[in-house]
Parts: sequence; C-alpha cells; structure tokens
Amino acid sequence: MSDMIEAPVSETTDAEPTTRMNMIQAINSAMDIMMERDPDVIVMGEDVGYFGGVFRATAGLQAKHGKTRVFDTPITECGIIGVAVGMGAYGLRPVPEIQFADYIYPALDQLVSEAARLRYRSAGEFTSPITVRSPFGGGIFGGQTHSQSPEGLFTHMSGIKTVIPSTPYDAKGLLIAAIEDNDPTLFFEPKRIYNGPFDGYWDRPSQNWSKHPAGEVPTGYYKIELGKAKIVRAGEALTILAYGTMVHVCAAVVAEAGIDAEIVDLRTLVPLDIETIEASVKKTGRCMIVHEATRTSGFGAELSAIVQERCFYHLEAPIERVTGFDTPYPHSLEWAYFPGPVRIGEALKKIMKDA
Amino acid sequence: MSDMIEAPVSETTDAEPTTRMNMIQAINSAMDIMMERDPDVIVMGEDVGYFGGVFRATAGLQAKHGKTRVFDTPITECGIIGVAVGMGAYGLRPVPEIQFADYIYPALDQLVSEAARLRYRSAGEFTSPITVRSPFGGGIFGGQTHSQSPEGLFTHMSGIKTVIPSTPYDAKGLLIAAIEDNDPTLFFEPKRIYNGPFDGYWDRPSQNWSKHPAGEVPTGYYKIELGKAKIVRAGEALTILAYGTMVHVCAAVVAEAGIDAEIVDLRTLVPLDIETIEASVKKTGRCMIVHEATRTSGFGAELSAIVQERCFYHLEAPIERVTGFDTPYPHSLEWAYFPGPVRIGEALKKIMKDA
Amino acid sequence: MASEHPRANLQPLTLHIPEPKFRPGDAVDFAEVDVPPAGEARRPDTADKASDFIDLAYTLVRVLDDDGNAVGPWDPKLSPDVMRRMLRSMALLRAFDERMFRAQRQGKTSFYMKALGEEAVAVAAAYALDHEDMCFPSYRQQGLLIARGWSLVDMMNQIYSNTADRLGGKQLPIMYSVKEAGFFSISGNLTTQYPQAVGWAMASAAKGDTRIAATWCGEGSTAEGDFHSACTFAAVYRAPVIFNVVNNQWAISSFSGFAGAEATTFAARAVGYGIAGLRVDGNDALAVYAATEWAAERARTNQGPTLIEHFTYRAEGHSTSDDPGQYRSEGEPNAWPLGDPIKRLKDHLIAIGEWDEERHAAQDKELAEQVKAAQKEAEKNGILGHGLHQPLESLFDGVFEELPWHLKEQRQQMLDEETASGRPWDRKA
Amino acid sequence: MASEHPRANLQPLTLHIPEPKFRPGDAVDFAEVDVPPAGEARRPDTADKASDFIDLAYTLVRVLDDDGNAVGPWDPKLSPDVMRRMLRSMALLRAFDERMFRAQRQGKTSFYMKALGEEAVAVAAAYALDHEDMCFPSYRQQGLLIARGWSLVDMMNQIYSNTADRLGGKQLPIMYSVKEAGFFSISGNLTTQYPQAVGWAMASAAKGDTRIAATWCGEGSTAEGDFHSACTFAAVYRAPVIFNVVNNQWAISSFSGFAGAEATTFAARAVGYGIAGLRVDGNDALAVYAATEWAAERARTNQGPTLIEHFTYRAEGHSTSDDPGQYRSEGEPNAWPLGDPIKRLKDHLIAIGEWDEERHAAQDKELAEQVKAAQKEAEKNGILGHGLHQPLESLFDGVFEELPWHLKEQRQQMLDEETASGRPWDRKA
Ligand SMILES: Cc1ncc(C[n+]2csc(CCOP(=O)(O)OP(=O)(O)O)c2C)c(N)n1
Ligand SMILES: Cc1ncc(C[n+]2csc(CCOP(=O)(O)OP(=O)(O)O)c2C)c(N)n1
Ligand SMILES: [Mg+2]
Ligand SMILES: [Mg+2]
Repeated sequence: MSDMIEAPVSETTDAEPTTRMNMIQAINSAMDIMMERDPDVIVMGEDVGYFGGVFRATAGLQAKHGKTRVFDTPITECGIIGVAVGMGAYGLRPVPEIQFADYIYPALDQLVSEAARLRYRSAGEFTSPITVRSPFGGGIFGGQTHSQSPEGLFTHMSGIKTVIPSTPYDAKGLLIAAIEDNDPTLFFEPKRIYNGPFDGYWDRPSQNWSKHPAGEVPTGYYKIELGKAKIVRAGEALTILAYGTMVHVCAAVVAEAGIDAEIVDLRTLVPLDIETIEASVKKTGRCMIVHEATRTSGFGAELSAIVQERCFYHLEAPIERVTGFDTPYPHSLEWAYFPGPVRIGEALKKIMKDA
Repeated sequence: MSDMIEAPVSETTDAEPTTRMNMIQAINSAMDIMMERDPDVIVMGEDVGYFGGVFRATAGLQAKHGKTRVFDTPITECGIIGVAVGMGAYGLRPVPEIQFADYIYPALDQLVSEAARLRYRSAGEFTSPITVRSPFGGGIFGGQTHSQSPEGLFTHMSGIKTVIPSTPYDAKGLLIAAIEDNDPTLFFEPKRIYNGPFDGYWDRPSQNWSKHPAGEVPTGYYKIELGKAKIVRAGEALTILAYGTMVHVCAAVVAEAGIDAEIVDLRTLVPLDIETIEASVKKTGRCMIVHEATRTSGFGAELSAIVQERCFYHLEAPIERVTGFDTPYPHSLEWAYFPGPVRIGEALKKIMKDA
Repeated sequence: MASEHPRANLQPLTLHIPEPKFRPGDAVDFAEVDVPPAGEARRPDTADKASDFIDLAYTLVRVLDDDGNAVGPWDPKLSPDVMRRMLRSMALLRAFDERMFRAQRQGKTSFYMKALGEEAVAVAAAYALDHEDMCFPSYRQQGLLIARGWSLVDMMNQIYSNTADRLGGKQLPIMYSVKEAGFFSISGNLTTQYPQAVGWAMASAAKGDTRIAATWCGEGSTAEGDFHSACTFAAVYRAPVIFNVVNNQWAISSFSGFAGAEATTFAARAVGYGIAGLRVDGNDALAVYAATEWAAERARTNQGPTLIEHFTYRAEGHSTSDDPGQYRSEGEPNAWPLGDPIKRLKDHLIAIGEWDEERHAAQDKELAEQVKAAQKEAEKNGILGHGLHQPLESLFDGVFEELPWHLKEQRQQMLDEETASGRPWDRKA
Repeated sequence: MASEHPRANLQPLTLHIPEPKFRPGDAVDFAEVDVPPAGEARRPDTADKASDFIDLAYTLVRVLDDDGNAVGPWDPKLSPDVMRRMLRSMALLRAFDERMFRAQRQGKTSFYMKALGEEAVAVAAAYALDHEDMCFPSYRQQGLLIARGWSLVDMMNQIYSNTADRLGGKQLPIMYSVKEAGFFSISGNLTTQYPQAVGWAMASAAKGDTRIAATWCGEGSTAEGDFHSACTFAAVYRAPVIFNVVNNQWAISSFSGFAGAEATTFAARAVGYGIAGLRVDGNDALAVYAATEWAAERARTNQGPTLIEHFTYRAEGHSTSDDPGQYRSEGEPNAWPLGDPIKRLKDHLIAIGEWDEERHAAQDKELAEQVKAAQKEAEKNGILGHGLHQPLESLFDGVFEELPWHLKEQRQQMLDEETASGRPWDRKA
C-alpha cells in the first residue's frame, strides 16, 4: 500500500537534501531545527530530557541544546501546561510533551481556560504560542490509558488548533508550522505509525517507513501550512475523510476492495480545510468519515454535520461514520474495538450500495 | 409563550400534592427527597453547606439533614469529584456540585478517567453512582467563565450520562432519576432559566415560573426516566431539537413566526432518545438543531450526524445547526454571541425555503 | 494476616466538618486569634536556606505596633515620602472600590469586587517590587495597578465594557489585563495564574533576565491543583517567583477551615515543599513591604521561590453578587484584631510627625474627587448595557491571530443577522 | 513606586535544572544519603498532635539495624510467626514478579511491572492493616494482594487477559481490581486514587464504620494535583486515611529531584498540610509495619490522616517497556545503602534464632514451584494474543449498568462484522 500515498515533494520549500526517517525521527528533527533557528523554542515534559522521551522523540536534544532548553518536568500535566502558558506569556515558544494523550485531562483547564483564551481575554496583550505534542491512538495493546484518541474534545474549544500528521514528511512539516504558529496548537502523534504505516491488518507483518515515499524527509527546514488537507488518493467513487493512522488503513482497504475512492488526509482538524473536503464530496457525491476515537460526538460528527450542510444536494447516500465504539479502549479485545478493514469494508459496501 | 409547553401531568407517578416551584426550588426538593429516602445520598460542593449554594440550590439541606450529609468543600474540583468517586466506591450516592460548569475542567480527569471508567475497568466490582450538578449556559452577563456550555465534551466520553432539564417539573423528576441511577451522571442546570423561562428576547421583561404549567411541581417523589425526550410542541413543518434554555427560545420564535414546528426537548443527551427524534424527523422531513454551546464539535454535530444517518432519505432540506459562535463567551457582546430569536429565525427561513 | 483489631471492639469513626467560630447573630470575640507582638519575628539573611527559618511560617511578621511605631528587624525603614505614597495608593484604592461598587449597584455594570480591608497586601507589594517585575494577580489585587500609577479611567473603561475598554468588552468587569504595567490578564478560573507565574519566572531565569514574577491567590484557592503544581515546579527549578496567599479568612461563604486552616497555617505549605515561607500581618503595609522586598531579593539572587501568607480579613462581601450577612456575623469586620491597614500606616506617619489628620482628610477628599472625575471621564465612553460599545464584528477578534474561514463565515452570519433583524442595536453607539 | 533595583546592577538569573548524582557509566557512591541509625527516631503517642512531631518527617524510622537486631521504640515486637509470614509474602512477591516479568519477555502478555527491592512497602503494610481496611494502590503494590493471600492464579489470569480473567481482558496487565481483598481497581492515570481513598475514608467515617483507607503513590506522582486535593480534603475533614508515598528514587527516567527531592523530603509534604508525617526506611519491613500500625491507630481514633514516605529504591526498570541502563548507573541497585528488604528481615529472623539459610533456600524453592504451578494453571486459561479469550460482545459489558440502545446497536454491528469477515477469531477460544 505504500505507493498509494503520493510523494510529497511539491510541498517542500527547501527540499534538499533528504534522508529516510521514521515519524519519531521526523518529529525529533522538527524540534531540533526549530531550536536551532529560534532561541525561544524550548522543549519540556516527563522524561523528555536526558532520556529523550519514552518514545525517544526528544532523543539527543538535551545533549545538543542544553538542559535549560530541554528538560524533564515534575509529573503534573496541569503544571506542564500552566508553566508553558507562563513561558509563552514571557515570550518563549514552548513545546511541551504530554507523555500519552490519555494523560492530557489533568491539563484541560490550563489548555482550555488559559492557553486557548489568553489572546482573546487580553485583547492580544498576551498570547500562548505553545505546541503541545502528545502520542495518541491505540493498536499497541496499551489498554484503556495508553490508547485514547481525545482529539475531538479540543476541536470544540475555541482558540486552539488541532493537528494530526499521518507520515514522517507531514509530521516534520506540520510540527514546524505548529511551533511557528502564534496560537496554541495540539499536535497529536499517531503512535501506532511511529515506526511504519499500519494498514489495519493487525495479523499481517508490519511495515516500516523506509519503504514509504513519505519516509523520505528533507533534513532541513520546511513547513506545511496548517489548515490544509491533502488528497492522498484521487478518486471518483466516494470521498473518505480520515487522519493519522486511519489514512493508511483506509488506503489499504480501498486498494483491496478496488474502489476508486478519494482519500482526504485532513492533517489539521481546526482549522479545517473545508474547500478540499467540499470540492471532493461534491465531486463524488458520497462521503465516509473514519476515526479511531469513540463515535458519539467524535470529530466525525462535526465532519458529517458540516459536509451535510454544504453538500446536501450533492449527496447520493447517507454519510457514513466508521469509528471506534462508545466504550473505553479495551485491552484484549483491542481489535474488536479498532475500526479496522472489516468495519471500513462493510461501510464501504453500504455507502456504495446504490452506486 | 408559557402555555406552549404541555402540562407534564401524564408523566407524574405520584403527582399529588403539587406546588409552585422555580427550577432552583425543584432541584432543591429533589435532593431533599432523595436524602430523606436514601441515607446514602450526600450533597457536597463549594458553598453548598451552611450558605446553601451561590444559587441557593442546596438552601436548607444542611440544617435539615446535618453537616455530615451536606457540607462545604475545599475549592478543588478535582478533589470534589475524586472524593465523590471514592465515596461512591464505598457505597454512598454523592451529589457533588460544581459551582459553575466553566469550572468543571480541573475535574475532567476524575470524571472521564475515573468516574466514567470505574465500572468497566473493574468489571463491575466498583461503580460511581454519582450525580454531578452544575449550572451552565450564559445570558446573565457572566462573561467568559460564568457562561460556558461544555455539555458536548461529556457526550464524547463513554460511561457517563448527560442530562439537561428545561423546566422545574423536569428538573426535579430528572434529578431524582439521576441520583437513583447507578452510573455517573452530569446534570447541567440552565441557570438562565432558574427563575423563569427565557424566550431569548433579552430586551423584553423576564418571566417567572409561577405562570408556567411546568412550574407546578409535585411536592413528593417522582421521576422522569433518563433517555426520554419530550415533544413540547407537536408539529408537521419541521423538527427542532433543543434542550435547556433553548427549548423556550425556540418555542417563542416558532410561536412568533407561526410555523408548525415540532419541538423536541431532548432532556437527556446520553443516552439519546433516538426513537422520538427519528420518528419526528421522518414525519417532518426537516430538522433544526439549537444549542448555545460553540458550534464546532458541539452536541449539535452529533445530532446532525445521527439524524442524517437515520433519516437521510426523508430529509427535504439540509439539517441546520443554530448555535453559539466558535468564540469564547464574551461579556458586552453576549447577545451577539447568543443564538437568539434572530439567528433561529433566519435558520427557520432557510430550512423552510422550499417547503 | 491476622486482623489485630477485631471490629467489634472498635469505636465508630466520626467525620469532622469544620465550623467557623461565628455565624449570623453571634457576638464576635477574636481573642483566640494569635497575634504576636510587632517586631518579634526574626529576619533571616536572604541567603539563608529555607530549612533554617521554618518558624517564620508559623508566626506573624509585624512591623507596626499598636502605638504606631515601626519596630523590629523587619522594619523596611522607608522614607516618609515612600510611606506617604503608599498610604495614598491604599486610600485611592479604597475610594476607587467604593465608587465602582456603587456604580454596579446603580446598574452601570454587571459586577464588582472590593479589596476592602486588604489594601496593604497588593499596594505594599507593588512598592517593594520593581516596576518591571511581572505580576500574576487574582481578582482582588487591583491595588497593584493603582500603586503602579495605572490610569483609573482605563480601569473603569474595562469595568464598564465601554468603547474605550482596551479589552473590547470581552472580559467580566475587573478582569484587567495591563501588560504595560506588568499585570497579567486575570482569569476567572481560580489559581491558574500560579503555574503561569512560575513559567514566566522560569523563562526569565532561562534567558538570564533580571526580572522576577509574583503571583497572588486567596486562601480558599490554595486547594486547587494548580497551586501544588506551581509550588512543585518552583521548588524543583528554584524559580524566581513570589507566591502570595491572601488569607482573608473567607472564600465566598466558606471560612478558611475549608481550605485547611484548622490544621496549620497557609505559610506552612512552603515548608511542605522545602521553599521559603513567611507569615505576615497583611494589614501592616510595612510588614508586607518588607516581606516582599526580602522575597524579591531571594528570587533575584537565585535562592528561588518564597511563599508569603498575608493574614488579613475580607471586610466586605465576596463580590457584588454576595451578601455576607447570610453566613457570618456582622460583627467580624470591626472586631478583626489586625485593624485597618490604612489607619495603621496613617497612625505611624502621624506618630513620626510626617502626617496629620487634617492632611489625611484633605487627601481623602481629593482622592474622592479624583475618582469621581475619572468616573465622569470613563462614563463618557459609555456604561454597560446602554448601547453597543463594540463593533459587533469585534466579537471574533483575538480568537486566533488570524481569523480562519469558519470564523469569517460566522462573523458574516452575525452581521447578516443584524441586518435582517429589527435588533435594536446601534452599530455606532 | 521607585525602582530600587536599577536593572543594570543586577546579576542575570539562572535556571536550576536538577541532575541526578550518577548517569550510565558513573561509579556509584551513596555516601551522601543520610541514613540515621536504627532505633534513633522517637515514637510519639498516637494521640499526639501532628505539630508535635514534625521532626519525624525529616529522619528515618528504622527498626532493623545492620546486625539484624530490631531496636528502638518503633520495634513492633511481632511474633516470629508473623515475621516469618511476612518474609514468606515478600519472597513470594519476588518470585511472582520474576516469573511474570519473564512471561512478558516470552511474549505471553503485553506488559509487566516489578516491585523488586521495595517488597516491604506493600507487604508489611498489608500485615499492619486490617483485612477489612480498603487499599487504593498504584501499580506497584501487588504485594498487598499477595500478603492478603489472594490467589496467584487469579492475578495471572488478569495478566494474561485470559478466559478466567475476572476483569474480562478489559484492563492492562497488573491493573488488578479485587474488591474481596479490599484492593481498589488500579488506574493507569497517576494519583487519581489519592482523593478516592480520602472519599472512601470520609464515607466510612460519615457512616460510623470502623474501617479505614490506605493509598499509595510513587514519589514522582506526588506532583499531580490529585495528591494536593487529597491531602487538603483529608486535613480538612480529618479523614481516616493513610497516604503512602513510595519514594523509590525514580519515576521512569526522572530521578526524585524532579519531584522536589532536592528541596526537602516527601514526608515534609505532610507538614505543609498540618497532618501527621513519617519518613520510614522502606526496606525495613518492621519499620513499615510499625509506621502503618501507628498511622492506622491514629486514623481509627479520629486523629485523621498520616502521610508516610517510604524511602526505598526501584531496583528494576520502570516496567517491561523500560531500560534503566539508558539513564542511570547500573551500579545503583547494589550500592543502595538500605539493602534488600527480604535479606534484612531474613537476617533478623536468623539473628533471633527463628530462621536459617537452609529453610530460606528451601522456601525460595518451594515458592518458585508454587508460582510455577500457578502459572501452569493460569495458562490453561490462555495467554494474551493467542486466541480470543473473551466473547466479543463482552466488549460492551460494564460501560453502563444497562446497555443503552446505541451500544446495543454497536454490539450488533461488531457481531455482524465478524460474521461478514474472514476474521480469524475463534468465538469459543
Ligand atoms: C476553578 C474555579 N472554581 C470555583 C470558582 C468560583 N469562585 C470564585 S471566587 C471563589 C472563592 C475564592 O476564595 P479565596 O481564594 O479565598 O479568595 P478571596 O475571594 O477571598 O479573595 C470561588 C469558589 C472559580 N472562579 N474557579
Ligand atoms: C496522569 C499520568 N501522567 C503520566 C503517566 C505516565 N507514567 C506512568 S508511571 C510514571 C512514573 C511514575 O513514577 P513514580 O510516581 O515515582 O512511581 P514508580 O513508578 O517509581 O513506582 C509516569 C510518568 C501516567 N500514567 N499518568
Ligand atoms: Mg479568601
Ligand atoms: Mg518512583
């Protein structure tokens, strides 16, 4: 399936030289480059310092940029974000890590009531140019508290942006854009595909980024504009909206099913690239939305609502949501929860029924 | 507008005698009765004890039921909910208050990762039969942090129920049902209509519950099943889905516009009364969703998505969402934010355009 | 393992619920409040280790004695001129509060909060800090702005959410933000400013800057998790920050026992983290000044954070939405043993021959006039609820640096609504 | 106000970033760790006020000396029989950990966490508590279950998420829930159990019950806001709860300095709240027992909460996902001055003539066999990833007491998916 995703060269502003990176390395490179370019960028979080993070995303950064710019923190997500907001108000550009997205809830008040609201309530006197990185999503037998996909929550909160990459190339370019952005951004990293794209067939051998075109990543600086989706597969039969891991799962299913789907990788949930979405759905007349998060009030609900509002008269079948179930993330039945190829395939059949 | 909302007698299980209550009194009565019936019910929260709550919802309860059962707490929402979870695990049935829904975020981890997940993760060994009461919504010049409507967030969280009354009668019956429920329930109280129904015309004189049929409330025990919506106005032209304050605003607008709308007061967001919704939309072919919360990923998104999925072939016009804007809740421009009669009226025109 | 306590022999447990000494109708007697004599507390060197002066978390640093003398090692030995300016700032704050409280009662705005009886806490701290130091206040430290000479008219514009409100009517009255005066945007959510102050201080230290941060919260607010996060971070990185806990005995209707005051002092929290802690007579402007100056000196010399409990009393209701007569004895404010901070500093200046009652009365009159004039000026820009003071479209300003398409659409929708409606809003008001 | 510190004269601030003494490759010398002699700490009466024994938060309660004697006022004077049972529980825990760690390495489950080197903390506490007292553990107190005689097979079933897992495969391995053994459901989110324990204890007190609660978290986890909420609530209502802080020096890769250990002890947090605090040699089972017994006595007599810091050392990696060789010196575990808790209790029993090396070796062999047998038994019920051990539809059990329609629909959807698919899952596995 790796060659189903287009090579990304066109977006690169400064594309040479390139090298093979997995998503962790690409994320690491984005932080490294931004710390080189901007002395105000600092990296902090639980275990991110000497050790380099439990997923190694910050490996080597402390040794290179020093302890004052890359450091471990106390285990208080509330404190991590609160302190980052204060640093942002001073003029720094903090990149805090929340070790797992499941642990972001203690920080919610500082994110929602503070980071997201500071510019508004102070009429721009103070801002929160912070980028919160956090691995999210399941499929790693992580159980209830190492698997959640809470991205939908943040899309309901005015004043904060939400970004989710699906490849090393995008991860680096988007993370650089997020760090440069002057508003708070949540950067959720699909940990299931840190090492390689996952096609959703958990019982098949896993792949790695070295054979994927988007695993070829410029070593230098480049960025991908926030708010721009990417059509990873052009098609006419239906539009599939997805992000993160599910982009790859959808691509695999579509390939196996031999359906001419247009797959849109949203990349940024807020602000959403409505133009790309609208154009695609108006063209295909059908829309499927796929995410791993629980169904009710997940971001798929917003996507469905907005597509319906804008493309009502073009729709030839009901918009389908394919999602995780409305249960906590289980351990042993992880693959029964996961919106994998079967669930997507069934929905595809349904939506294409009258086509 | 008061007589547009049906008298609720049919639902009363033990309806005599009744008396006039505003919503605060009805809520107070529900707690009082449950404390009388069940020695395990306890009430706690900031200022709820001696003083009886900043909105007086717990007035008199401490004097009557004693300090060990009704007490003030330290100002830590995380602690209030965490302690309530522990009490629930012991076997009590706590009814904690969060003073304003805007202050629920520090408690999010205890609500989402603990209260909502305890039954699941312990396979039923431990449960969280807690009912979290919290005033929500704006229209009282409360500014950014006394006006928010965060209900949508909780509907995304498996394992928790969300209930929102729109009348004193419902408030009492639903609160009793929530307290008796063995799962955690968020009970959001639309503070704008504590004293009387608000029709959205902020520049007209305000009403109070004494003239509204649903202000006639049984003094004794009764409950309203969770998960059951209520048709507050039957109609054929379109279906309006709303809850809390917005039920009254919609009723007023519909009356002024002379449109034969069917207004469904959801009353419980999770679990949703899909039967009533589906039947109504299939009948009318049009659906408008109204809430005060910010638009993107609000509960209206879920409603729109689910209605579209189930009623696609019956829809004669796009489903319209009428909501607050995607901004923080402002102070001076409160009425520009509020989805009042004009916004609703414009949407009505749009949705009825081809009818 | 053996159950060594057979249950039948055990006494039933009981739950302790704190109860304040006095409720409405009770006669008040504060004799149990421990007030050590002024001048008694020792003053450690600012280079001393926090563990060497733990006792200071359990006493009261006091400078002004009952006879108006400034005594003991904490006497900051301020010039009469500085003290007169502090006195003036406190009096101005009180006059401002009085007038704005009344303005709310007159329906000119939606909300107000006074600092009556605790004027010294913010004002004296502002004098002891550098103007460049950054303050992260709660909602009751308007004294910082007044002491830093910020424009009363500007504050009132915010209170009225009027056309000249720099915050564009977006915030609840009194939730100021004044970057120019080193005053961070006030949040409605309690204690969130604490870790933010630590972050600012850490940033300052990381950059080799010389500015420090100071933050304030009420005793009730210390219970929030943010307080703990802040203290932990500050202890770990030795952040140059001053934590002020304004223990004014009440948190809306809940007395300080519900924040833990029955068990120990709030300054003792510092001991728990191994950081410097001081307990100060919050109604003694010279003590507040001295403690702040000392803590600032520690911060500036990389000795790290200091937590100062200001022992004071909230002499008014919590806010204009509150009626304290419902839950506490009306005798409390007057019986409070630490007196009135303004009167105490005034008495001292008089005692040392640098002030007199006549000048004070004249000053009060002058300040009342000043506030009145400011109010007049501010009201030219409008009062809340009377006309539309901000362009409707400004509702969307500042959600993000740049408006994304969906907010542009919503803004247009709002403008169309207005056009379509008979909405009685005057765009130009 | 005058800026009394012209900026130009000020020294730039610096930010302190804690650094552990030793990193990979460093030779380890723990000479700086202050280890007071066993028997030295005084033992206050359980009725004493917390403020009367603040010193105990800064020392180490120790009973077992270097020669295997039990000395001083904290000696709980346990019968040899009880001590032998404690020793056995600790050895069983170690054998269990070893085997399950290996099972994870063999791919039989997804995750495991050892308590190596800190066995005394949970085991001795379990012996000192009543069986009916309620425990709110973190993920490293499996020793409580073992000491309370809970079934190893049942624990392993949970670790394997197999057909006999009472938790239906819903939880990560080791996240036990055993109501019958007074062991609360473990959460993956750190420190959430702290306020829950307080709530349980408050409920017990409100009901006039006689049972108390105990809770545990790591030193790293004390930084979470929940810790603070819990201590505040417990102080305010004098809840009958024991707070245990297991200071094993490391939080994954972060040494205790990032939780504030450079500034003070973790037991000192108790002082901050005015509650009782003890600092205990966590590798001394008799000291842990004595401290827990003392704290339980306080709780049972309405003296309120006690916070006990257990000074110990995490001798293994954080979990099977961790390689401590990446961030700390491999010499640390062996150099740790407080020794091995099992060896220390064994030496004591030998010193008093109640045990010998031969019996110990025989017991170790017996326990290894016992664990092996249990493992065999448990594996009959399946291991993770090999077959479907739970009915698919059980995925939906327990989200709510009763399944609402939308979950019923989703359950049906899932079953239909399975039917429609060639999914290689054996429904009956
Ligand atoms: C997170 C949060 N919870 C609750 C409130 C409601 N509230 C506003 S002020 C207040 C009391 C604060 O008391 P204290 O900290 O003592 O400060 P004081 O008002 O005495 O200055 C409360 C409970 C809030 N604003 N934010
Ligand atoms: C809220 C939350 N944040 C972060 C984590 C990730 N995490 C799991 S264990 C751990 C370290 C805990 O260290 P400590 O409290 O010292 O306990 P120990 O592992 O040493 O027993 C961290 C950061 C988590 N599980 N929950
Ligand atoms: Mg107070
Ligand atoms: Mg640890």
